[in-house]
Amino acid sequence: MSATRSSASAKYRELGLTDHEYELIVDHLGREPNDVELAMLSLMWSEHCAYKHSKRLLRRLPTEGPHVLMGPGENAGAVDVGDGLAIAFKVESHNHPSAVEPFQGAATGVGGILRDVFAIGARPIAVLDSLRFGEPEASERSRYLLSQAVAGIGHYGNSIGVPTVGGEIYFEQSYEQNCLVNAMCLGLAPRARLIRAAAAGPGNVVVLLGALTGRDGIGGASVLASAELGEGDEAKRPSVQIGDPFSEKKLLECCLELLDRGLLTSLQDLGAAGLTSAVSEMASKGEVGIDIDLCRIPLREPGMEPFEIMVSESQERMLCVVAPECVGALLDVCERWEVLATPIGSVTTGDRLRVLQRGAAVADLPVKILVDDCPLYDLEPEPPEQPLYRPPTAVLNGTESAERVLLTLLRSANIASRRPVFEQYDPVVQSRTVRRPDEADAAVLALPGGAAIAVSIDGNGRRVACDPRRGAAEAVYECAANLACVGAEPLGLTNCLNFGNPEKPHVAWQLTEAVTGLAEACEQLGVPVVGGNVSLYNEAPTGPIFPTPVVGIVGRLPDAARAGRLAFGQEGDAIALVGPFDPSSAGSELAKLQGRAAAGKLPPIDPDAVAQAHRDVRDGVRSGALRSAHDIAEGGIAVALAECCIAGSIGATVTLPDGIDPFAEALGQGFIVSGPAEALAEMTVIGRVGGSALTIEDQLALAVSELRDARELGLSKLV
Amino acid sequence: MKFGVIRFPGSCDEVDALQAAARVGEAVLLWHADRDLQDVDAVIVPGGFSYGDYLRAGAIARFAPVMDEVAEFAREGGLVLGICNGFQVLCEAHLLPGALLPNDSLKFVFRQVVLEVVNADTAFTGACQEGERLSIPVKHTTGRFYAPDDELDRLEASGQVVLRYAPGHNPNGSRRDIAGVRNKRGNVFGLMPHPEHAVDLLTGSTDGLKIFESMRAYVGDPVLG
Amino acid sequence: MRARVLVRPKQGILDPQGQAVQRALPALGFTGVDNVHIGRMIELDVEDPSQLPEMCERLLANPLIEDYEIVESIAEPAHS
Amino acid sequence: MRARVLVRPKQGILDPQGQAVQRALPALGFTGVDNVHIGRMIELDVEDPSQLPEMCERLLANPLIEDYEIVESIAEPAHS
Ligand SMILES: Nc1ncnc2c1ncn2[C@@H]1O[C@H](COP(=O)(O)OP(=O)(O)O)[C@@H](O)[C@H]1O
Ligand SMILES: [Mg+2]
Repeated sequence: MSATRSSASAKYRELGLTDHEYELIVDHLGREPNDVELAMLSLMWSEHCAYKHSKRLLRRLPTEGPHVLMGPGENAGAVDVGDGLAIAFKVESHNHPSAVEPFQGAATGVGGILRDVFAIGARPIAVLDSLRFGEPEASERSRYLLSQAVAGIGHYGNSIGVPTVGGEIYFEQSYEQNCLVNAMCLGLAPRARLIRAAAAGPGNVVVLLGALTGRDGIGGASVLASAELGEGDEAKRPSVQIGDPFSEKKLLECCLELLDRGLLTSLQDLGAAGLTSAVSEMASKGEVGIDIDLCRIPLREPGMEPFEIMVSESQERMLCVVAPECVGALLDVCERWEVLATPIGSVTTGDRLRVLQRGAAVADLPVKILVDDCPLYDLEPEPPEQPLYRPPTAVLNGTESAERVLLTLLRSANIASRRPVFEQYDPVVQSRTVRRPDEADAAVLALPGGAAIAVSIDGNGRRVACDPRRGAAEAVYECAANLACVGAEPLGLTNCLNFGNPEKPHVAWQLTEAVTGLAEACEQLGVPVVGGNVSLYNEAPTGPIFPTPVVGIVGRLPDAARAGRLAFGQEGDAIALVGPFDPSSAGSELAKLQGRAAAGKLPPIDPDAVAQAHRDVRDGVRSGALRSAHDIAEGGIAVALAECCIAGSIGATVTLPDGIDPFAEALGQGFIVSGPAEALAEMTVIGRVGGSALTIEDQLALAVSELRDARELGLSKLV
Repeated sequence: MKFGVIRFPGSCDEVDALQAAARVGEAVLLWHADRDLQDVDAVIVPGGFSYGDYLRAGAIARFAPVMDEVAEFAREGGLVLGICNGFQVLCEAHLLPGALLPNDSLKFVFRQVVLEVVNADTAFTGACQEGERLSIPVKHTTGRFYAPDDELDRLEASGQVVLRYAPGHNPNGSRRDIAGVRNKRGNVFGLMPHPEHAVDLLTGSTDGLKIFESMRAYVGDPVLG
Repeated sequence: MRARVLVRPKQGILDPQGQAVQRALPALGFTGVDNVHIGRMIELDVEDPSQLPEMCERLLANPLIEDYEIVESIAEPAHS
Repeated sequence: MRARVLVRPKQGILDPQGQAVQRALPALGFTGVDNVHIGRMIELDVEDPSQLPEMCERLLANPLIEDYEIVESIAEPAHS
């Protein structure tokens, strides 16, 4: 390495670039990058933006489908839901910011995913959240993270008028040091309003919309600050991003009006890597160049350096491309919505991203080097010899009665009622919500014209830790099963891959196996992947998090009025068990409560039989033959039955088929349904609805009120 | 019957209110910066987080230009309904008595609550029976109704307490379980629960529709109430 | 001139925020704390301080539920 | 002793509340107001004031995003 290069080495290494990557940059550029360029490149070549360790793997996921309008590569995916309407959706992680400042981290996570959705022209109509924390009883920190993250999600979603309609929470030791905060958003748009991020038309104007640019989330790049930060330089330190849902609400309404008036050529949110990422993505997709004039960018703080402006992650900002003749009309709309709009540059012929300051270029890079040239790495997977995760503390010793076990399961943090959480979210704003949390396995949102969409988000890390391939597949099947329970057919899937350090062979193995499992399950159910997100390096000195692929599926049902419920509804109804349900204790909640480590193969899955069961339940709900449908998940058949009883405030008496352990698990493969006896004639009837107690013959009998008390108690003290 | 629903920056439930009102009459949106009430027969100040609820819920919105017209409209006896954030705005504007404080739980709460109609002889509850129970959702962080005791006595004595949370349903620590109050004259009414979110069985209950029907009946026949 | 306005809940009005803090302190090992109340602080540069009382009455505080206190000419703007 | 803690958003950290109030004021006829920031005020009786700094760090303020200022021995409890 040349002398100059080694002098630069300190910097680029601190910025996370390897020597090899820096060599590549210098070779492509034919010179050393200056500091502004280095800041931009280091972020664009980060795992977060470049998917260095996951991109190749992601190619295994099926992305084609009859309903797909937009697939991976856009800010959000989109599927056709008929009547000229599209549903856009995506899930994204905000794990690290939430670990630093849970309230603001979770809030800005919601703000970010909302922007991804309205960036393609869809009005956000629903949010779901997927959360992971350490054991809440054991850890005060976990309780703090939980209550703050939940408050932050509610704060942003409630304030901006988008209902939070669902989600999931698990507590496991492995998340103690690395909590997960994933947020999913759905948007509704007339197909004609969908817009892509590709910039076009040399001479067109690039306009920055929304908040002032401050030193928010500058993170690692701050090592480039020209002056050493000393006392009193507080302001120069990278700062925590604060969510401002009020500003985003105005920005959202403004952008949708701009699109309705046909004023925009393209639109892009500002997320990770701020302007740098937004501008280079737009230029790259449109195969054009862009000039940015730094001096025009409205700043929140004095004395910001060029690199700070280019990588600032200040929230509530969007970037759009507008034809010159439309700029006047655009500024009028923005003024009406009190949204700051500033022309900051223009689309150019050629292929360069140039950042100008008083005429001089402070950065001048080929767009390609920012977006395409980052090297992709192959993983070196190796299954671990010995278990990666230490066993949890036992709270049951295996000698307890089935009654005691069921009550303990219902009270346990992973199974107890989520009411203390979802009561902090507004699930009804926008007047579309047909099924709220706890009413059904999936949220149901009415579409104009009588049909509806359903959505669920799922992913059980402990089961993936046991068996990454089947565990990931189970996440897809469970999510689809939740849709079947309301009568919905899956249209498209999004996912967020939360894993440890992919450079470690056993994490690489978890990741590879899990993506393979996801791909297989998607193929088998015929559900295309339309988007997602990857969050790696969720790892502490004590080890990686449970491998946690989180899956969100959007489906459609023809008649909103027939959306399914999980509650037993009618004295005397028959109860049937549907599906190839062959559970085992591996990775089950009971195994956890008994102190058993996350290990052991999960039961094999019979794809055709499972798909058939999903169809049967879906059809039964759609036809109205079934009065209730609920998939069997954590806690096995006993917990599923208890949940149906509690929701309906009515008892049931059942006899389990031979050999089925009431607490054994297999996710997404079995259902508890109820309805008039004649409607269930073809099914495996296992009992009847009625009375005020749940009785499982030869196992247990408990009053529904006692079951409810246990389930309600669980989280109430912890949130 | 023509309803006007105000849209402030940060309003969230204005379209819901518009659609609910449209079930019983004509309904239009009124822009916060306009001074034109478009000859509506009733004004709805909707729910949401006007101006982000920054400083104090409703404190900034009350100064929007349109609110001068609403105050004038109210002085002339026009019907004004404030829902949730709208209730907060009307209190801040002194068009309604009392104030709304942070929930005693200090948390946002969404809940389908049961309300009791305390006074069915009003422009807003004429379609209900006294003592009737309504199932309507609440969703707010700042819904604890407060007024000094002597004021509360006066409000109760003069029939200005229109709705109460049924026993065990008070979600926010409101004094004397008060969920909705009207002004002395009876033409301005505010409540924390969201009647516009209880107008269709598909998405919940239809009990909230009675509020809008009452208003239409009243405007159709002002002798009532 | 930089001024500061302090707004606190009126005496006798339940202050759950103050109570929550008071309840939390012992758990953290802080004893001998009592009578905790939480209010709002507004700091601003104002050309004509004589406007402050009216600003408080009309916007910054709600006199029905809050008392306010105006502290004129405090040090340096905390923010540039 | 009655003490007061003033908590304000750290310099450089976005203060949406302050922004919103500042934008609202001119409309109300209050001009010449600038640089508005909104924070919290905590008032409390404390036996051992030397505990205050740690109290602020751990509970009363969020040091990541807020600065605090301790004003010891203020007048009379504002509340009985
Ligand atoms: N696990 C995944 N499965 C499918 N697509 C993915 C996945 N992770 C990321 N993608 C796609 O890669 C693109 C870049 O992701 P991301 O950087 O999160 O987008 P943005 O910057 O708009 O948030 C997006 O189109 C996203 O949908
Ligand atoms: Mg994006």
